[in-house]
Amino acid sequence: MPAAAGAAFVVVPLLALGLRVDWSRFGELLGSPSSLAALTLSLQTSAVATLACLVLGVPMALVLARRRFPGRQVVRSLALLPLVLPPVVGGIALLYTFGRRGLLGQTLDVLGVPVAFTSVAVVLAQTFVALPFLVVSLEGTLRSVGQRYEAVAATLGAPPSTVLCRVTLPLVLPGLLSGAVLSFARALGEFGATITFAGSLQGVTRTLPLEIYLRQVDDPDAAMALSLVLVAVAIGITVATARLGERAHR
Amino acid sequence: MPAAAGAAFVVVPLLALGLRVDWSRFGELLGSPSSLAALTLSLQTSAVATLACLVLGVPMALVLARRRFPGRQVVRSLALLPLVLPPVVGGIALLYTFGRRGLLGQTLDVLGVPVAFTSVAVVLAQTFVALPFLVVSLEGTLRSVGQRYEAVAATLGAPPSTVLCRVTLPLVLPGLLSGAVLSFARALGEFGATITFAGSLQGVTRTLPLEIYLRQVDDPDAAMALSLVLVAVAIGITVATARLGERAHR
Amino acid sequence: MTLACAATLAARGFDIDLEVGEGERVAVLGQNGSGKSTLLGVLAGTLRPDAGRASLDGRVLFDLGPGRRLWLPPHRRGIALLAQDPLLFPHLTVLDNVAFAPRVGGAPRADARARAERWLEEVEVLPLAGRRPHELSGGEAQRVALARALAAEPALLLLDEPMAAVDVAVAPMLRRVLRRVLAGRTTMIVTHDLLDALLLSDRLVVMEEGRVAESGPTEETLRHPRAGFTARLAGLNLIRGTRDGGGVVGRDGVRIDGTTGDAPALRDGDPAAAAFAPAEVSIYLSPPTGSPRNHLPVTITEVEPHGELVRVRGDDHHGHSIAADVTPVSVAELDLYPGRDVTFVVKAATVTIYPA
Amino acid sequence: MTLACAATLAARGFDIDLEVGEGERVAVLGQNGSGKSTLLGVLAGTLRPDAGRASLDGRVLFDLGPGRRLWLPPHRRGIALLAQDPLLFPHLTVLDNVAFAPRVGGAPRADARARAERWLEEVEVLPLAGRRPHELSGGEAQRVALARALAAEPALLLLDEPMAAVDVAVAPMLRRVLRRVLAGRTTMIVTHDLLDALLLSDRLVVMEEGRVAESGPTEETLRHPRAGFTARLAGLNLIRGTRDGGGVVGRDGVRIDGTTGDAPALRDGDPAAAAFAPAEVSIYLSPPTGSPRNHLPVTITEVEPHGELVRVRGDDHHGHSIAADVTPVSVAELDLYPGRDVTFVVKAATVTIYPA
Amino acid sequence: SGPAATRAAGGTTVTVFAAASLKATFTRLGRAFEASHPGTAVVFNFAGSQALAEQITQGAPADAFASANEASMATVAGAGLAAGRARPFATNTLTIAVPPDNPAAVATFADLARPGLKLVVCAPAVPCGAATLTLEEATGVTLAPVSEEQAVTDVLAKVRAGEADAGLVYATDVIAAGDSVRGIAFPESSRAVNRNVIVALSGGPQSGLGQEFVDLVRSAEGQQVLADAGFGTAT
Ligand SMILES: Nc1ncnc2c1ncn2[C@@H]1O[C@H](COP(=O)(O)OP(=O)(O)OP(=O)(O)O)[C@@H](O)[C@H]1O
Ligand SMILES: Nc1ncnc2c1ncn2[C@@H]1O[C@H](COP(=O)(O)OP(=O)(O)OP(=O)(O)O)[C@@H](O)[C@H]1O
Ligand SMILES: [Mg+2]
Ligand SMILES: [Mg+2]
Repeated sequence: MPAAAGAAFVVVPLLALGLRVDWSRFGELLGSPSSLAALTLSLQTSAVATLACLVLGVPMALVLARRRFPGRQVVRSLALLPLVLPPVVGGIALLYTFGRRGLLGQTLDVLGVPVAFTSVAVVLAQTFVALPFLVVSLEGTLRSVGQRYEAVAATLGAPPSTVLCRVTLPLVLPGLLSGAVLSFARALGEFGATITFAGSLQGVTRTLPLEIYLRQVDDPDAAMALSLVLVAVAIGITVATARLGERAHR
Repeated sequence: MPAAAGAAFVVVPLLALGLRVDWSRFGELLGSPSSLAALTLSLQTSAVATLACLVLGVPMALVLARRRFPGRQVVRSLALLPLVLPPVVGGIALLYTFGRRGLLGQTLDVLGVPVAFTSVAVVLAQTFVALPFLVVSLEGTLRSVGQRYEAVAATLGAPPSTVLCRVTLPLVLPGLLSGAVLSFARALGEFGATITFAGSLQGVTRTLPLEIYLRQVDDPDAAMALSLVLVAVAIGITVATARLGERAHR
Repeated sequence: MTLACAATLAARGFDIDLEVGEGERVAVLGQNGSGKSTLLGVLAGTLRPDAGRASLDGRVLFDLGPGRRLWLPPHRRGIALLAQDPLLFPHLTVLDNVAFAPRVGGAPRADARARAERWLEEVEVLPLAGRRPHELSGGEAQRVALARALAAEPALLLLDEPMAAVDVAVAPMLRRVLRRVLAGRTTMIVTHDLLDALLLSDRLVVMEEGRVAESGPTEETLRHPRAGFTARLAGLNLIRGTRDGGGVVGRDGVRIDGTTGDAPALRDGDPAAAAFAPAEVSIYLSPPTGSPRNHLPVTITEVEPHGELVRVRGDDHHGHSIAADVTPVSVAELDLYPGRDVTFVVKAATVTIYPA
Repeated sequence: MTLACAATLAARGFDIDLEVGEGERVAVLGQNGSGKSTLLGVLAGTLRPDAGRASLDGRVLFDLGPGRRLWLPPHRRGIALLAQDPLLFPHLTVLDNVAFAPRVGGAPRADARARAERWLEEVEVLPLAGRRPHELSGGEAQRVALARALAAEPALLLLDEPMAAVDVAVAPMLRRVLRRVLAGRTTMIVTHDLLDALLLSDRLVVMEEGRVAESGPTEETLRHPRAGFTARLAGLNLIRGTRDGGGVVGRDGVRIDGTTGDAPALRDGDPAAAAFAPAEVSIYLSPPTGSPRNHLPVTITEVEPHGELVRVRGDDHHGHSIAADVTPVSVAELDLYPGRDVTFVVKAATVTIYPA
Repeated sequence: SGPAATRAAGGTTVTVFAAASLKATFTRLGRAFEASHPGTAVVFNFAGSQALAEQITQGAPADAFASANEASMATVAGAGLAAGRARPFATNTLTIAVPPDNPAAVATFADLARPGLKLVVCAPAVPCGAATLTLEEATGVTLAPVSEEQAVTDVLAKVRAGEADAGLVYATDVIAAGDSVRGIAFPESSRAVNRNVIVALSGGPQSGLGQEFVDLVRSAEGQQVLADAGFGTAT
């Protein structure tokens, strides 16, 4: 019962949204160059951001789950911070870091790697907000899987790197996949940090959520329709990944 | 190394933020009635929203992790949707549902339960965006803990409800706690859905992120300082919960 | 009967049909992978067969098949299962693990704990009551798991190799405990140990490749095994009667001396049985004078090769057929042939006497 | 020596000091919770002692103490551990589980699989190669885990109760496999079974409450156990010599016939030993004529109570002291006292002959 | 001591939905309104004009609506929720915002078209972007912004951080932002004037008080407060 109530709580608003969409205009809306550009950009940057989350987040989760060191709790909650930070503030923080006058931005600029107002900035913003999702869900799985199999592998002669690739990661694959999906979803929906840090230029930094927001001002119907596209993409990807995960494990 | 890089990626922007804050004005900013009202409201609504997430989300996670039924993948990805939906769109969806002219709003209104533009609306918006966090992280833990202990408890005569309370939930306590923390953090940082669905009325619906947003227009320094308050609250709560979780499990 | 079960589970090549009487204790023997754990899982309700029907004390446990979908959930079956893996609840102390079933059964906290302490005492791990499961050794965990299953006081108790991880010094104690607590309680115990089967069961079920290869009263079956697996292990000589001094006196007057070993104490007149392996039996043409207490005059009925040895069967004129395994050289030297009268000699030290 | 280990672990009351020679096979015996698994864990590197030092083949495994913090990680030790719990990797097939160590060792995929298949064949579970671990029975999983540990071909192999879950019919086969593969390989095997200790080890370590209570050559120790735990189990009669026909001829000419039972095939002239329990020995005042093949004239040296029975020790004039357990009635009837000449009679069927 | 407390005491409450850019001025006017109407509290809902319009059409209990542009007001009026005609009460003109040190040495509107200059503007869909577009057409200067932001605050944030060399925002925003940015007024700005409009809402619980608040905003007192903040007078 409460499970159904929970599901309804999520589904009914989506339904309400669907009911308001002018489906006859749907194709036209989707086909518009600005929508297509936004969708493509969103998919690309989210994919890259997810990859970045994996590269940065898997080691973080491993360290948090497997090592005991003083201040581990503080490090963990720091890793969670982008979750609480209002995205706009997150964007400002990124601006202060990677922006032209930011902590690292000056160095980057000197190196000839301008970040702001490029797609790289979008990826950075998305990675910043999506990283905690990967870290948290993977760390939880690592903890509950435990270290007994890793110990067995070590006594069979496997050095840590081999244990990681052949035992730990395959064992936590479901958690890794669901973490990646969460990150991807969060990156796909990212709005506040992107607009603050990366700006909004069609084809370069204007992702689908930004496009939706803009449209809402002048064409609310279009915004609703595009939201549903976002929803559909997200459903498609999560279902596909879940299938993959189920197949990988038994 | 990559773990450190990941941590740096999160921590450096926060540091950059901290460097820009005018710490001398910090106390005064925090002490202002509007800031205090926003902070109080944020803590209260986030706490209630977390509770709501537990009530709705725990059964959902249990059903998703333990029952096999056709379309389970679709239901699961539906449960994830609030993650991808740009919060503003989520707010609109909620407005279409619980607003006075929404799907359920009319019924609720007749019943004398106005929802929109009350603190209840804030809680609803926060619950909507935070629910997936609880569901996803708890479902993952449930899966990796497996059902063997539940089977043992059943053969010892424990009916399903007892198994749930005495075996399943204690076993997944770490996952439950981290899911609750994630939800609370997400609720605390929630902005887009709240401003759209609940509006921004001081003391009633203007949570800390909304206050930060408004301050940014006329007093950006204050906005930054308030962001750091949010960050501090979030760190405090996650650390406290993590301690609790460690103590509960050995 | 109390328990009747017929079930098939194609994925494991499992197909059995079984009946167990009121208060009967059944030992399940069989090779690795023969389906012993599967049988227990099906009965406990942790494993769902493709089809079949089972009932316990008149209550239907499951009834599955075309058009029938009855399935009593595990907690309503009154069947406790001690699995091969102890699976102690990691979040509870040893004491609370054992108190789990009494608590669930409605006993007040203090009561449940007291009962748990009693059971821990029984399996001699009471000092570990305050530990967490991850702080136990393998054998300790197994004993706690046994106490937990016993504390459930189920209508049917299923034990999957309860002694496997237990050390030799503890085994006799556990056997004694089990014998006491299982008395008159419908039980099914999976074991690889003949002595356990002999001491703890009334009936033997031998499984082979998912099927019941042999089933019958334990002694009978161990004496005259038909299934290949049992034959390889058993062929025991068994004599039933009543306890008398250092031995057992059969109903027909035959007397066998032996030791009680692990078995619980017996008083004179108690029903008892004596078991000894054919390898323990020496053959003499005329009764020798020596330490062996048991001299049985028999007429040889059968001389057959049995592995490296030769199995000689003799009839003791009381209706007992007794087997002796001796070397081929002995058969030749003593010129043993069916019809010849000889004396079977058995040392009392090699005869196990147990309550019947 | 090859392995030297001294370690303490206060949380488990563990404190040992141990040396093992090149190619020596050590059996570790002891009660539940006596620290056997802890010892293996410390050697394998899965458990970190509070202090101590160990070295294998000259390499230091760990050296912990005030100012010393050397710790070789498990994968650099060349020590494989088969734990009490099989812990097969759930994401790999049976074949890939066994191929794990060869793969890690750098063998090409096909090669590693071929080797894995050989080991699966050895433990007779090759048909299960394609299965996932959750599709195995308890005993099957244990055998696969054994194959996996063997496939690692480690410098030191640690086996924690490798036969506990294995059925009686399979045990002899596994024992044979282990005997062959462990030959000349430094090994430590935890067991609750005396026969395993006898067949699979050169040296015995008996643990009691976290300490080494007794340690010495297996036969010697089983014959003259000092630690209480060993004494309760052992006191075996052992005669060493070479294989000859159906028996063993001692260096001094004494001859004992027996059966090889589980042990690997032996050819005449191979070094061998014969073992038999005191309970199997009958005492005659004069040599009887019967099936028993072994007649040993001895002079009684000792008559002492031993539980329900009486242990009578005799000297066979070749320097062997042989024990016989008989009932008190026999002692009285035959009037056994130290100094009396008698004949000890042992059936060949009850004597185990094994390679020495 | 906030409005919520007053409401809890049982007095009347008038609810005003106003564009976020009006937060400072309307908050002051609200206090003045409460002073002249004892027992009445003014509650504000500040958000983007379009979001507010959406909320009102979805039945939000508002008594007055102040929009930063005429388009959002049209949504509300179209739904038949306005009590009377919406009246302009303030105007906004664009100004150039640069970081305090003005690194690109921007001085005129034409400077904004310099190649290499990092300019951020509002997207055409939002009012300040529409005004920018109007200016471009009127002056014939073609701008090549590196970003078309969704809101004035976003433009300001980038200028303040030095990320952008210049941005086009409303004069009021530059004043509100204090020392963190410098405003450079330019004469062409008068070619694109944005009107803020206000109306009382017919569906609100205190529609009458809403009208009184509208009147206050349009009174001399209200106009003075707005002028102090840099708004132009509506005609
Ligand atoms: N999930 C599973 N768990 C256990 N056995 C399985 C499973 N799936 C398939 N099997 C197969 O079913 C058969 C019966 O297994 P079962 O566990 O009942 O054997 P068992 O008699 O208990 O053996 P053991 O003495 O090794 O414990 C075996 O061949 C096993 O490989
Ligand atoms: N984490 C732990 N794992 C195992 N034993 C522990 C642990 N913590 C404490 N102990 C205690 O350490 C002692 C030694 O345990 P160990 O597992 O070495 O015994 P063992 O000789 O292997 O016993 P068994 O025959 O039951 O396997 C026991 O008293 C046990 O209760
Ligand atoms: Mg089994
Ligand atoms: Mg152990």
